[in-house]
Amino acid sequence: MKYSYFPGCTLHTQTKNFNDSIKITSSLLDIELEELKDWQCCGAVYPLTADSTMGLVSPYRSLQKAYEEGTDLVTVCSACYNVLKRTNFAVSNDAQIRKKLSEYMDVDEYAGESKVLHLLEAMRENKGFEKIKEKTINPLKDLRVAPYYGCLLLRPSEELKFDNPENPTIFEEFINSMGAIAVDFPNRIECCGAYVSITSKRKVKGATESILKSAAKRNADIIITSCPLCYHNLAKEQEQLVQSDYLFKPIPILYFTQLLALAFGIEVGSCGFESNRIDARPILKSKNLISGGDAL
Amino acid sequence: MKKIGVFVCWCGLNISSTVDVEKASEELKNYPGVFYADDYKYLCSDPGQELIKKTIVDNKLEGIVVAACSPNMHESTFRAAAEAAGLNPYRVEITNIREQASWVHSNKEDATAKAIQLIKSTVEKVKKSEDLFPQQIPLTKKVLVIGGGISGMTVALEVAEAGYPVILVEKEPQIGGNMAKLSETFPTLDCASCILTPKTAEVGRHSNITLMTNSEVIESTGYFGNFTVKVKRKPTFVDWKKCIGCMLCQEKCPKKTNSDFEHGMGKRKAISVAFPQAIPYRPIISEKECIYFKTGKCKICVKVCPVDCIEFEQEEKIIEENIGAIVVASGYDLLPKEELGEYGQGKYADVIDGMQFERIASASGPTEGVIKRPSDGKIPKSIVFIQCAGSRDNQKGRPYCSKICCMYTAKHAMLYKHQVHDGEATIFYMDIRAGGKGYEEFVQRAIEDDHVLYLRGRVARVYEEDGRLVVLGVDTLSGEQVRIEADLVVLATAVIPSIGAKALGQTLKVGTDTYGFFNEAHPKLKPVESMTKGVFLAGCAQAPRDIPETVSQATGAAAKVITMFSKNHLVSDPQVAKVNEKICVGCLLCKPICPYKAIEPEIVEVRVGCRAEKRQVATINKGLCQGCGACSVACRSGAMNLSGFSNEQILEELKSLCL
Amino acid sequence: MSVEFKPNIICFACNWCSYTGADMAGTSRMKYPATIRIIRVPCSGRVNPTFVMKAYQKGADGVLIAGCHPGDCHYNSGNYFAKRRFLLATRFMTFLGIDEKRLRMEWISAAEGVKFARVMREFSETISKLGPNLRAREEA
Amino acid sequence: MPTKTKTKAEIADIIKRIELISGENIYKCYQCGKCTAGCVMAGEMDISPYKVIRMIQLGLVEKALESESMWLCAACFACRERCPKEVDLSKIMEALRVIQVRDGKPLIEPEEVADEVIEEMPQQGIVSAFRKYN
Repeated sequence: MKYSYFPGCTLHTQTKNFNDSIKITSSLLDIELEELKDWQCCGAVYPLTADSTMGLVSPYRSLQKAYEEGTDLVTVCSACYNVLKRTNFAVSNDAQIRKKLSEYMDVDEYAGESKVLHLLEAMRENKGFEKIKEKTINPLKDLRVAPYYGCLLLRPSEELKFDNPENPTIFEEFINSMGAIAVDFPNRIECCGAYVSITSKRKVKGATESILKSAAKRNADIIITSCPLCYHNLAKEQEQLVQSDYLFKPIPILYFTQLLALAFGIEVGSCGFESNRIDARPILKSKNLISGGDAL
Repeated sequence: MKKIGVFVCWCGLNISSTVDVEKASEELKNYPGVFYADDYKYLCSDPGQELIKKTIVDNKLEGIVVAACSPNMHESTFRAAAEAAGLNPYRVEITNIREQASWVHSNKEDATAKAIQLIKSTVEKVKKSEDLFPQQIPLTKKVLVIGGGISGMTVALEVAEAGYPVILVEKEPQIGGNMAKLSETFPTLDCASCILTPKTAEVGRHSNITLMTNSEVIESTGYFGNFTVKVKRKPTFVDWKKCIGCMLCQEKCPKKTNSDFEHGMGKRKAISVAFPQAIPYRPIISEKECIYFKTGKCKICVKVCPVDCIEFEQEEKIIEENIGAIVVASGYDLLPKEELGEYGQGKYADVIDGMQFERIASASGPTEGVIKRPSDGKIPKSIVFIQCAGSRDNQKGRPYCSKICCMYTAKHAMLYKHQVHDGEATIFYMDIRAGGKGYEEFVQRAIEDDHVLYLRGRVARVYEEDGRLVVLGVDTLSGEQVRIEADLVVLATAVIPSIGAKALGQTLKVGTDTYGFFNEAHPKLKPVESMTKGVFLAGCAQAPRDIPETVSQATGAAAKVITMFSKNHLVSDPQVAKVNEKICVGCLLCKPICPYKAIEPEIVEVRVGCRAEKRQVATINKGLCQGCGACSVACRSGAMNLSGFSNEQILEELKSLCL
Repeated sequence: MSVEFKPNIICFACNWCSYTGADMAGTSRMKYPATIRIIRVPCSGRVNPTFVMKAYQKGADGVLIAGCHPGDCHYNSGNYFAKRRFLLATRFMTFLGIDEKRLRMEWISAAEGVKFARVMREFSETISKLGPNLRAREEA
Repeated sequence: MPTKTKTKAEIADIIKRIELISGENIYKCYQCGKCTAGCVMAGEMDISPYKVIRMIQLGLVEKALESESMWLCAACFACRERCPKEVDLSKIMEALRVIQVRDGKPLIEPEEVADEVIEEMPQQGIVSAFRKYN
């Protein structure tokens, strides 16, 4: 299945390892991602103002392009997903906004005909989890993986329809299909504090800490996410946490496709582990999922 | 032209001070069709009425107009007087020259002119009037009560005591409904079965009550006073007539399964009776669980039965009954926990609903009244009660208040505290709605004497951590976020109409609201009648309510039935719709418009030229029609009309007023 | 100089709410112009748009349809039918060239005597301003 | 400059502005507190989320605007997801931020953010923050 692919700003810069692992793994699942030409930043947050539609111009442009390409649009970053899907919802349900945007941009009216999919949704649509099971040559046996959904994938559920907002399962399905153990921890759907950390690191401490501790309590080896900002907040917080709480053992945060690459038996050097904030390789090695000689 | 008499009333000075009544009667004397006209001081007085009667008889009048006060005041008075004088009462029309002329206008000239014009137009209306006769409708004096809970039983007992036969249909194998599952009742804390059991027993033995449990109403035809219903009697696989209720079968049955009656809190056998005081005290085999039905082997019940009453080959039966009135008392269910994602969506064993708590608090329940939590049977040290779980919640599609939860939650907390003195009972509430005799005092007792902690606010999430439930809530009075670790969480889930209520409504042709509660005919004045004549409502089928209110309403519904049955036949108002079959084209556009479902198609034979032809036309059920006239407007061919307010009458009135 | 224009207004009032509301205006001795004549109907749903057109044809200058408030209809749904038919009649009037202000619909409950009188005054004023209706009238 | 207490008309005007920008009817809120119960940032806020709405309902808009609650809202939509009255509090918080920003009172200026933060933060985070705060 062919899709247009919207990487978003971060995957093209800071988190190239995420982007690379997506590219390697998706092709193995018959998900052909072709990067949208001339895509531009989605704006990172969905504009919540009813009196201004300026913030929708950029995501509308990308959606419109994907439609011109005749494909659905796949994205991975939770923020991009939230913005693009909500914009798509708005333009398919609100003729006025649609008209305003297309007139302003002088393009054909686009009414949400293309679908916006998260990579996980694209997998689900293409029997991806069964395929993962088939193609896993390095099952992640005994690896306890805590899926961190965060907020932007799940809410508002009425518009995103990604999964059950209180009791989601898609990440668990993904984890189980690689042979790993999905760790059910209650804080997987809570917010990490997001952009608030730019001004007051101290104030998001409570939010991030409770997520980490909740995962630690359930003996998670690894936390996976699809959001670079969650990744950042969760990783950064641990630097403090190990100092204040000597019992706390750091939990590596990985992008979910990195683990998939590992399960697919892709050379460890190409999984991008070296650029993770907290090195996952020791724990992976302890579970015999990577060999000692590799890159360590 | 008809001989019409016109009577103009002075109403003392009320009319005469602003309307020149003498001028009016004088002018009407010369109006075409008017044979007699006069004015009188007080027409509604006895001499006034005598004058009218005498004038009708003396002058052989064929219609009269009384120009006086509002027809809402004395229309029936004057119509009765006319009837006494041998004139059909529907030949009498009132002109309202008091409320619509003398009292609202101050210029005598204008008021008089208007009054005269109004009287003239009424004369025109009377010219087009017809003799109308109330119709007698036969009546079957037998009532069908649907639902064997406290409301259905109350209706059944009241009507049966009045001497009329009752058929009580209940879908469960036993009567008692939800009340039979309750532990104790607020605000008195008397045990529910103690007050219910005498009632169920009485229903069981009353000679005027035919009990049909394990049965459902599947069809209803006919109308007001003359319904025919079909009742499906599901198989019990036990011959209840032969059975002596020794329950050896239940004792020996090897198959255990979850009990619906216990709401998952307890077990039952594949052949069982729901609870020890059940009426009828007869077992039923659950086809789904019975080993014999699954494998063809076992039959232990057959072996132990001393009277040989097990019948595996029993089949469902359809019974047809003629009845005169129906009372819907189909009760309620609770919103499934599975619809509450934030409270665990049903995946935590120790997050239970109010009814489940009733079972574990009930002395006859699975724990014999010892409050133990379902997951491990431990006595909870901390219980959190969450009110408005799904109620008052637009997002969950239930914006209404479930009404009973405030009180039963206070009761739950109290029962718990009486058992576990050092236990913590916390209630999250939004408002405490304790309007009822002794209710507020009851809640205060829970707070003051039993130290139940009331937190004002909702709960955002419930999840499990280290074998305990974590409740994330807020106390808006202090403004604090609250995190409580609890051993048991009790959700006061929304009261919803019993499953199948909507379908029952369709079967009975009775409307339900958005949520599936039955619609009453009028929110204030007809709270126990449905929009379908002859069908009455009682209890939670109509809206959430507690036991005392249910009993009151059920008694009211019973009174309605008894009033209806106190006559030998029913009389219908003749001012109803009528069809001119000659011009009706049978399109039935009128049918969906009728709020009373009084219009049905009928095949009639009509003469077209010299031959007879069969044709579909609309026909009015005069027992159901209430005379609103909406159909007459929808009719394209003008075949539909309304007696008493016919097209011709209104048009004549109109023409006369437009001059 | 022509004589002062006295409009001729027909009001269809439902028996259960608006007619009783008119009674209420009466018992409270509220004043309104004598230009209004009420026709009692069981329900506003009984009012056939033909009646309305007939009124203009026969010389009425304005027509008012008064019924129970939404949700209060004695017959449950009659006032909703009335509302739809009213909208239809309005469109038809535009087609005929009759000013649509000559037809008005109001929800007046049995308790709203004050409202009844006010509506009568307002409507009478509206029609007085509009002058006599000459469109669709049968005879000049 | 000393702040003057606002007149009734000015307050009504701000409420109208909040409703216009957010597109939400603030009077729908019946103060159940479910938003706050599940808010991960509420503990840090000087005025709890449900109280922010209450302040607006009561016309204490100045207090609501002075509070730092809106700047701490991370727009995670948990409140909106669970609100029984379907009030989107995230939009009301946004309206308060937008009013401040449009009135020339942004929370941060680009030059105020430490280089180290800019270095570490993913681009997405920086863009988000500036969309919300400036």
